[in-house]
Amino acid sequence: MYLTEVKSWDIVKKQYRYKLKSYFGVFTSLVFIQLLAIFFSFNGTGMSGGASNSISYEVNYYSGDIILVFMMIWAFITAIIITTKAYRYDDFSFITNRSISHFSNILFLLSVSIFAGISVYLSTHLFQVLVFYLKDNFSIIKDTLSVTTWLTGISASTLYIFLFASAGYFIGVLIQLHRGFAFIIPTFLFGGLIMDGLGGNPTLFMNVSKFFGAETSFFLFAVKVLVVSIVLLLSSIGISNRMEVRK
Amino acid sequence: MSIIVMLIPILFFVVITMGIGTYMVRSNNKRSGGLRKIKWLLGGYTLVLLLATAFSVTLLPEHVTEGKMVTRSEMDKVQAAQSKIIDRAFAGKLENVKGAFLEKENWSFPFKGSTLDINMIDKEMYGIMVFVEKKKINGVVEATHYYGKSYIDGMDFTDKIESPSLAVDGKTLSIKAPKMLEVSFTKFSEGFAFSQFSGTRNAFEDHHTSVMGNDFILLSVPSDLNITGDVNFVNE
Amino acid sequence: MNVVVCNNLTKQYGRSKVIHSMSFQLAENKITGLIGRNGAGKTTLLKIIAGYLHHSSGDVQVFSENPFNNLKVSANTIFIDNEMSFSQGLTLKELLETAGSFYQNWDHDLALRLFDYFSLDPKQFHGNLSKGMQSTFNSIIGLAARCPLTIMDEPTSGMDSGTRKDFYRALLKEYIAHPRTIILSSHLLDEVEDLLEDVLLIKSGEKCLHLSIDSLRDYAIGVRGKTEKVQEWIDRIETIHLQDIGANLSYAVVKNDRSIKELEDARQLGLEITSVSAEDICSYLTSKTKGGIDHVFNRG
Amino acid sequence: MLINADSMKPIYVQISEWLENEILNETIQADEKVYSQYQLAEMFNVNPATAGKGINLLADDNVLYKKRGLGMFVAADAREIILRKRKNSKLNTLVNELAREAVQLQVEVDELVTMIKDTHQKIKEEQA
Repeated sequence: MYLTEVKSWDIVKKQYRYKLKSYFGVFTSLVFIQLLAIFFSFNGTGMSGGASNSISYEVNYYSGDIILVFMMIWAFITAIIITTKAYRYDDFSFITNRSISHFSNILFLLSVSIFAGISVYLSTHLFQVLVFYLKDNFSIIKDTLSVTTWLTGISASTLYIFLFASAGYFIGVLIQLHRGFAFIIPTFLFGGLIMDGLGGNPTLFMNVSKFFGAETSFFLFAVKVLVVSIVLLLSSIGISNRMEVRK
Repeated sequence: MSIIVMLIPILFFVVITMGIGTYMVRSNNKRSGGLRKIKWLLGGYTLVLLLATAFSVTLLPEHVTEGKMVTRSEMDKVQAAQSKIIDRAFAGKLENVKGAFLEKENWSFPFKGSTLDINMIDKEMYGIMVFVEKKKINGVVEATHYYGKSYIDGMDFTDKIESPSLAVDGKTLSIKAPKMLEVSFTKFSEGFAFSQFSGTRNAFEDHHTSVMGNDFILLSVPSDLNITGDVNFVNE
Repeated sequence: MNVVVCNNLTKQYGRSKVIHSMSFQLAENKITGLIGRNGAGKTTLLKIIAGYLHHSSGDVQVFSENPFNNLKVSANTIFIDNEMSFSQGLTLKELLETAGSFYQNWDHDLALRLFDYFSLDPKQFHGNLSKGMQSTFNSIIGLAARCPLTIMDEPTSGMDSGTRKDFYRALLKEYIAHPRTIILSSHLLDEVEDLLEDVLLIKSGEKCLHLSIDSLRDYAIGVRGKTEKVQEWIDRIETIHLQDIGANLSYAVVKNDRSIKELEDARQLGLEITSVSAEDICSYLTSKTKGGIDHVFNRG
Repeated sequence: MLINADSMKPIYVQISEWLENEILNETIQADEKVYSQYQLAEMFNVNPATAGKGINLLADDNVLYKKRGLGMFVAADAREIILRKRKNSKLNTLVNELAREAVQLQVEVDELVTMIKDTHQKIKEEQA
């Protein structure tokens, strides 16, 4: 029987298609978590009010922040889940090698991040419509979005989500390398955050979030996110080279 | 206390992450109902989202006041200008009113008497500054209600504000509070990913600022008229 | 051409060696049975060949390449075992289609006909199947993929005897129609014996024998008779197996390389000479002690 | 043959004997093509190599001959060869057994030959 020659890129595409189909279940949790986020968003991000001689006012502020944050957490956990054995071994029932497996995983995460990024924008609008019908005050103020703001906004949402997915992937691979990381990482992370908080000014937490959140140039922001994500993903690939392919 | 306050968002984040994580791992273990069911779910959801977005983009604007937003520094400038004018008015000099204040309403009452008493109805609830300017006019009292530019969260509300009602009965000018303007509205922002690069606001700054404009009534009266009541004389 | 070549192949976890300095070659288009007891290292060896596990030392080549994490090897090899994991989100039918999209030689028609024959439900999920049904499904994929190297690790575990027979028959017919290199591991030689061309017998991670099935059947002879006569005859001969089979009766198994004279001697001693089935040879060769299980009970 | 007849014959021997029987009862004629090793493998459910070995056994005895690219064919004198071979191997075994038994029972050669002659005569008469 003659041997088949395969092109890596061809197999990447096949694995990617297989993953889109077989990991399709992650979209169930996406829908559920988005709806949950919309529900939480009804609390509003703030309220202000005041009065003078002839005027009294009350403003309720709503934003899509919670939806985006929830999607970031969702992507983080999705990435961890797809590094687990149950998912990892699925690839190896068919043609693959480890780089292809990682690469198709990354493509998958990128795709769901893009979908999640767009759906954050869309579900913010669903939320607005719901607020419009469920709250009495009909005066609504919205920022007018220019096309550029709109595009950068959706791209930035996608990048934020992908950043978290990359972090989740990295942590997931660490946990696969050694179960102990499942306890070390949360302890380290949350312990660090709390110690930070106890110190009075949460420098670490603030610095990390400012590194991304306070960047006002979209180009620099995109560069920052992509560089950090690529470092995380390459590290994941490097770490996994220490493991057996399948046990 | 402050430590606990600091920890709350972190704890909230931890709890939410753990909650979402548990749910996702659980739902992951359950056999999903196959590709078809999820496709329907996702397709349906996406359709709802698209409809909602189309609706909010095309239909909501009828109900939406698209604010011409004023930046914080502009508001600060407006407020400073108003205060300056009022301060100087108390010192007896009212000038350069236009610009910072709008002329909301004018009244003109024929008046023959020698003494005019200014009476504020519901003094406890409503107090408005009254400035009096003596002019070379006869048999008439003119009143103007000025209102300073008012912004709630960057939106100009000056036009919506009503003037008090003025009436002369005998030798009394009574000022009655206008109907209270109650503003209650909802403000949406798309989220930090959208505002981060638009240059207007910063996610790390509190952006809720309002300017409640000062208002006053300027009475122009014949120079020989004697005014009683809680008033301030300007431009003597 | 050799499809699989191993030289001093060793695999160890920590200090324990699971595969110990194994050397052998598997020629193209042969069905080789990998036979050994549970824990002999069959699965580990197969996973190294399939490219799933690192080897610790020595050399292994599949299609003249190191198989570990190798795309070319992966594309031309299919590894079927009962731990095979498939997406829980896809139905069996969707899984078959996916498999078809990967393997160039895939015969979808064959897959569907086997699927029907073994009455699998296309809408079912892999995780919901019984163990036997899972094995059946995995084996269908293994057959239909028509990979130049097809590795099946205990493919029939959990199948009922009818299905086993059907599967082996299907395997043979597929092999005749589309010859390929097949490695079939089993702890029961009996069941697969007729299918095999070669046998690779391993014991505690070491190669024990690698020969054709016909040579294996001629590999040893058994002698039966009075204990002292048997003892006398085997005095200077290395025995593979020695067993008491009743009052003053013994059974010995030795390599089938005795001279005619020695065999005549045995006859003179009143010993009965028998052939030994391949299954029994494997079982004797891989047993820990020469006396077999009886040894445990003979404390006298 | 020193190995007991009651033990199982290897499959390739069984296959070659089956083919011999087919030739003896003329199911397969002289100069006719015999089954290929693959057909035999399917029929007996064995590895083609094993089936091939059975065919080679007959080729070695000149029962079959090879036509290049066409396969194996039955030799013209296949039946004779088979008969001769069977006679040899079977009788040899039996004679061996017989002689051994005779030695054990202290039967002399002449006595044994007489016994054989008588029995042979008897069977011939019965068949006639």
